[in-house]
Amino acid sequence: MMLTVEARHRQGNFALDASFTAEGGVTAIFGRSGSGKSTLLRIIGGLLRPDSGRVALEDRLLLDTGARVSIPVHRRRFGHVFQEPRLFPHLSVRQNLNYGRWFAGLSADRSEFDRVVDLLGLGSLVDRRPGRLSGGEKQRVAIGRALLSSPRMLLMDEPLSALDDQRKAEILPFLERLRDDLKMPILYVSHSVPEVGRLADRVVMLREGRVDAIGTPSEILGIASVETGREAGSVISGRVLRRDPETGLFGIATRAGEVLLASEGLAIGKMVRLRIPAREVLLATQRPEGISALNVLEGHIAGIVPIRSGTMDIRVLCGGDIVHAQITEASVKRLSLAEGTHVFAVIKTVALDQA
Amino acid sequence: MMLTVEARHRQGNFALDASFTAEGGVTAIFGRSGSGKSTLLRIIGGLLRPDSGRVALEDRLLLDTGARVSIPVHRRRFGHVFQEPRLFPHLSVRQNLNYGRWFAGLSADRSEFDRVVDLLGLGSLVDRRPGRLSGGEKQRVAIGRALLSSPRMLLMDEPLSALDDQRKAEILPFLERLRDDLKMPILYVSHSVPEVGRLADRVVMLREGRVDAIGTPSEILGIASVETGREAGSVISGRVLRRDPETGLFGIATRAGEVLLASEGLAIGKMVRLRIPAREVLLATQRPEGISALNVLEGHIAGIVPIRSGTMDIRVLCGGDIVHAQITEASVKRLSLAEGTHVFAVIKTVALDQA
Amino acid sequence: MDVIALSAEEWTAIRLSLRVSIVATLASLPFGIALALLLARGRFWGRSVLNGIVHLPLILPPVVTGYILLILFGRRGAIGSFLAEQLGIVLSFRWTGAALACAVMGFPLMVRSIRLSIEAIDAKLEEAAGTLGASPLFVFLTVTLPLMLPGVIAGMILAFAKAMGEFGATITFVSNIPGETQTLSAAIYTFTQVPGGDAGALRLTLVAIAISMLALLASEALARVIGKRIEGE
Amino acid sequence: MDVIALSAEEWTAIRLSLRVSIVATLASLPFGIALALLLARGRFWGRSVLNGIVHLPLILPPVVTGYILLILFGRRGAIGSFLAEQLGIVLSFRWTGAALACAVMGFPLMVRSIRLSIEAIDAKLEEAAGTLGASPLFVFLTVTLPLMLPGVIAGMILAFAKAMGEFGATITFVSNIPGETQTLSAAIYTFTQVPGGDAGALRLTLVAIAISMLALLASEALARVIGKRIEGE
Amino acid sequence: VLPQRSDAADKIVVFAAASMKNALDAANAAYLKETGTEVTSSYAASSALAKQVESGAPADVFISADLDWMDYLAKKNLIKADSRSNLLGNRIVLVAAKDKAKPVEIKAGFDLAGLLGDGRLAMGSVDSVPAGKYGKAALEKLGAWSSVEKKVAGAESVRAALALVSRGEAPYGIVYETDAAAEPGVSVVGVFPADSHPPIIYPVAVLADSKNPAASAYLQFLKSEKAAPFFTSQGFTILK
Ligand SMILES: Nc1ncnc2c1ncn2[C@@H]1O[C@H](COP(=O)(O)OP(=O)(O)OP(=O)(O)O)[C@@H](O)[C@H]1O
Ligand SMILES: Nc1ncnc2c1ncn2[C@@H]1O[C@H](COP(=O)(O)OP(=O)(O)OP(=O)(O)O)[C@@H](O)[C@H]1O
Ligand code: MOO
Ligand SMILES: [Mg+2]
Ligand SMILES: [Mg+2]
Repeated sequence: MMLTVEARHRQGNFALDASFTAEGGVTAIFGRSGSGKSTLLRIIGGLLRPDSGRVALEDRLLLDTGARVSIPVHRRRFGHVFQEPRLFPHLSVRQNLNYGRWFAGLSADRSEFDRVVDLLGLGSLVDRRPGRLSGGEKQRVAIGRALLSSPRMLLMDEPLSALDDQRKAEILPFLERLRDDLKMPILYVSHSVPEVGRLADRVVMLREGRVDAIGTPSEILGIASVETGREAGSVISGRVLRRDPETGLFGIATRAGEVLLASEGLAIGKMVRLRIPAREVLLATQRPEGISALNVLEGHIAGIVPIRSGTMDIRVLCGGDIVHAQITEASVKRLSLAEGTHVFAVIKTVALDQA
Repeated sequence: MMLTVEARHRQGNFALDASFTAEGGVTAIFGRSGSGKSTLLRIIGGLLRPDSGRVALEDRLLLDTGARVSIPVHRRRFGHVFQEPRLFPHLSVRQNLNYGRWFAGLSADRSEFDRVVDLLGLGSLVDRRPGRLSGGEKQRVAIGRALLSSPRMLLMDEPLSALDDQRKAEILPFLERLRDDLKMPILYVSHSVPEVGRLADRVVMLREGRVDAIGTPSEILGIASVETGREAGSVISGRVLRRDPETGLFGIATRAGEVLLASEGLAIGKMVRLRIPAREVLLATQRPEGISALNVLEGHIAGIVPIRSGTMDIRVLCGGDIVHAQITEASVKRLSLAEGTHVFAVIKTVALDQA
Repeated sequence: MDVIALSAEEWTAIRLSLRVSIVATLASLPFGIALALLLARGRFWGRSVLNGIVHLPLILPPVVTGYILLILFGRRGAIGSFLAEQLGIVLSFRWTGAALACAVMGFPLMVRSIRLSIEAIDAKLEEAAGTLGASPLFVFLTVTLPLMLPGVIAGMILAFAKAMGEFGATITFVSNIPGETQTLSAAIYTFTQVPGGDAGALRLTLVAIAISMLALLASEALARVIGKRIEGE
Repeated sequence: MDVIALSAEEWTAIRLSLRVSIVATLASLPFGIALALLLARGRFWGRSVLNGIVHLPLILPPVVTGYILLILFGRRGAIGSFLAEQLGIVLSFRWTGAALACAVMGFPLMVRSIRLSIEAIDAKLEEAAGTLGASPLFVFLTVTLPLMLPGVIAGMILAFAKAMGEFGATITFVSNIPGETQTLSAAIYTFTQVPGGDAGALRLTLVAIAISMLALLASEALARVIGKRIEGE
Repeated sequence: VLPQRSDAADKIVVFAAASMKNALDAANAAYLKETGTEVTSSYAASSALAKQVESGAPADVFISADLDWMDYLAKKNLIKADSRSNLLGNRIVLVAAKDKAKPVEIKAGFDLAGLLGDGRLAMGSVDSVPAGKYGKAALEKLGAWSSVEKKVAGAESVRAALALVSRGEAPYGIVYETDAAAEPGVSVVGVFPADSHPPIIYPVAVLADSKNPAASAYLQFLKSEKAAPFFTSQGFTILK
């Protein structure tokens, strides 16, 4: 499902002028506070009519200010998780969760409800009013409410920012399943590089209302830019090859060679994406021995870029994938690293995230 | 300044029963969504009168339900940053920021205002109303408002969760300065292990309304518990020894040996704390050569604990400090690691955070 | 307690007043909500004029309002004759006319209260409902309406109380016919106009107070229940 | 435009009405706010009774309210004699008495509006103000009061409009003395009581409408300005 | 029970000035007993009643508190001219609060202003209330008006004026004798000479639109000896 967005809008001193297309999967919207992320989501969701613009999902035109087309919000059926919970204060948690299901027609499938309640840990809260929930609990209800409205697409504005890591770790696989199984397009605003690296097929980087960069997570997040800060990294993909019966680790065949990954329930033959944080990659000029890191990828240095004083971003071309490594300038000098140097990228297995 | 807290309170099905003492500096309150963090802060701040309890700051009794003492909120003068911004909608950003200054007496120091506005990037927003701000902008105004009220203590409920990494990186040093220079006690609720590791002198872990654990960040966050997830790590402290004129790196003398750190503006002789994420520590049975990592600490394994299937937490006693490393079970076997094994902990310089 | 022994005629007036007040309140409610919405949310030319017209019954002496009603809705009035001929609805000198007069007199109070509540609603919640698939009508019924309930209740109680106390417009429009248009207030007024009527006036006044207090208490209880449900945020 | 040529007496009535209505509205405002706060936030025994008493002028026929005022605030009344002797404030047959009557009649409308606005305020904002060091009084002045402004304005406009239209209680309490207590409404009423007075009544009615419309427009504009300032959230 | 346009016969609808309630209620009760015909009375201000008749009120008989409003209807041919008659008369009197009552001789040039001092003279509103109009006429005739004009407190009704006197708000008041008689808080201190003001008359007539054959019989009853006591006991005078 192809989403096409073009929007120009002025509010106060702020001018939004953004256009991008996104094909299925998760598109992360990344950018500093005030860069226009929420505004863009509001336009796509039909809550804000831009001064001029065009929004289309697949062959369905949702907005065209030129042609005076504008499908109203409720007919777009985009599940919108707002930056603040926006729960209905007069309805119980259960009624809040069920609100969108009224309009979703036959999806009145109780098991779906139970599954979402379970996923979000809302079991003991369903009979409460929103006024009596904690901040994170509210946010979870808001996520559940959007998920249960059988949306055609999800617009999520920093949905997980108020949640603890464990809860995030439970919700993310669910979003991945939506992305993969239901092929539901998701626009995902986040400040968290690990989240984005894990979920996103594509990153749209906004800066002061304009699209600054657009590309795959590894392209965008690999650039150790001001925006991504220290969480820069690479994303490479590969196919699950085997599972070592003894260690339980999965071997993933990537273009850079085989990589071992600790994970649960990966199906042999499935495609997976791995996020490698650049700061966690060591470079060695000879194959290291007697070391705990299980993954050692061989390659050549394709580029060296200084990021901030004393720190360099090294692009290592391994097979056909680029692996970014952040190392100190001191190390670059000491090891005499230069473009073309033959190196080993050392990556701890535990450092690898399934993205 | 010693804060003593004892509180028992019941709201709905939830029962809080927490007590702890905290001496100066930053006390992080850590715990899953719904564990009672905000409730605890409300009690300390004087917004909620617990069923029974006692709160004292230094020798000043703020609340004692037994003795029927309860200093009202506005006389406690605890800057409270709430989980949601709670800005005054009828006042401009400037008026919101200045609100607390009215009561702070002579602190009507303009430079202070300018400094906070600058720090939080609010310069272009001061004449706007809160209704026209983005989510992150609101949160920043709320932080500024609390900072400018000349508080005796700060109670911060997930203050940075809506902010991008760069902004966080700008605000954190400011909070550190408050902690160090003004010796202002700060209670800091957060789900972010790096934030807590960096700021906190002490972590109070809440679980279902009870204090589950309390201790230094390295004690609490080193335990790779369910709550901290993958962000577990160690915190070690040392004194700034020297600055390498060539590489610009600082040498920090720790009990585990000298450690190199890339940082800016560290004063020689100053004490600093370093956070070492456990997942970023490699272990080697022989001193690695030709490798980019500049920090290699020698020690003995003091303990091995499985964390989750296939992953182990290894405690390495280096000098007198404990460094945690998370490695795969496979590596443990392959390198025949056991208690007492002589190992090298390999830590990339860029992986080190000043905490 | 002779004072409280009520004559059959007085009972009739009480029943009539209740009927008139309740009908006036309920019948004007949909219009009150519609107008409050229009005034709170509408952006159209003539909004101020409409607002002014709604307030007229408050501004004018009740007698004048009564005369205007008589001229418009009387048997020979422009609207009255149309209603009578086309719809068979006769208002003049009927209790229905009394209800109309009370409704008109209470209307500005009702509209203002409801409007105030609408203006206090956070439009973000309505947006959220829209994103969940609710059409504007549904959003109104499931979000706006429940959230404006405090104002609706306040408006209804004001209108009801006003209807119980109103007699100037009523007596001018539909006269003071026992059993048909003589409401409690009109009966009280009549008592005040004759020598020795004070005791009668006092007795009926106490009855009027008792009824309205009950209505007030009921409305407060209702508002509390709703408030408790919403509470917090 | 002969109809609109007003006599000197009529001008006097207009000026008086304005004075009475404005004074009634402003003088009752602090009490209205205090009572609205008490009713909205207070949890005390007798709250319902107090609420009932505030609503009484709405429930009772204005003539009855006028009599009650006469009994309480008249020269020999319990409160009236105290005011006259201790404070030198004489209300009977004075425009101040008319203002009192108008204030009393408009009071339930004012209190309800303000109360509704108070109940719509998010208490979390008041909490936040407290944490910044503001004492309860300061919180009230800087947060609560500004946020309840829409209700205060609505309440004032209702009270003002009511004061412009009120005459039953006024004439009963302070009579109909040209230049002292004969308000516009009373003058209109007088016209309606004489055969052929219709033209005069119409003329003054138009004046009353014009004044109130101006007040309404001003209040709407004010409310818009405030609304724009708050807007969003 | 709905009062149909009174061609539905047996029930008679009377529109009467509010001040007649006591007397008329008693008379109507007697009429019901005697004839079995029920009479429903609607009491309001004569002005309102007249306007209602004008707009088609379902009334059979109108009793006005003054001639003006009856004339108003007569001019518009809304009453049966031949049925019109003057039913009752009344007198206006000067009253004072009971404890302060001293007889006053009411004659040309009497010093009412002096009696009032800085007090007010309570009376029906001189423009709108009939008793007020009569009182003003009398004072003019007696030469007292110009000196008391500024002291007049015009009440909304005679009853309200009485209340002002009995409550001590005003030292003196001008009211109907009928009302003064029934108010224990006041004493009559003087009676205005009948020739000092236009005759106080309560005219009665059958309305032009009335199709109720019983209406004229009812009028006859009101004028009969049988009804007279109900009126005289309230202080009205019977006009022949
Ligand atoms: N007004 C209330 N009435 C009843 N229960 C409440 C109320 N407010 C909060 N709770 C419950 O109390 C518990 C603690 O809430 P609290 O807000 O302190 O959690 P928290 O640790 O701050 O969570 P979060 O990280 O989600 O903000 C939660 O289980 C919550 O559901
Ligand atoms: N109603 C408004 N009127 C004027 N300007 C506004 C309004 N709402 C937002 N803005 C401005 O528009 C810009 C974009 O806002 P937006 O909410 O889209 O930012 P954002 O990227 O979502 O930021 P955050 O991460 O802080 O939520 C900001 O500079 C903000 O100040
Ligand atoms: O691998 Mo490093 O960051 O140069 O020590
Ligand atoms: Mg946003
Ligand atoms: Mg919380």
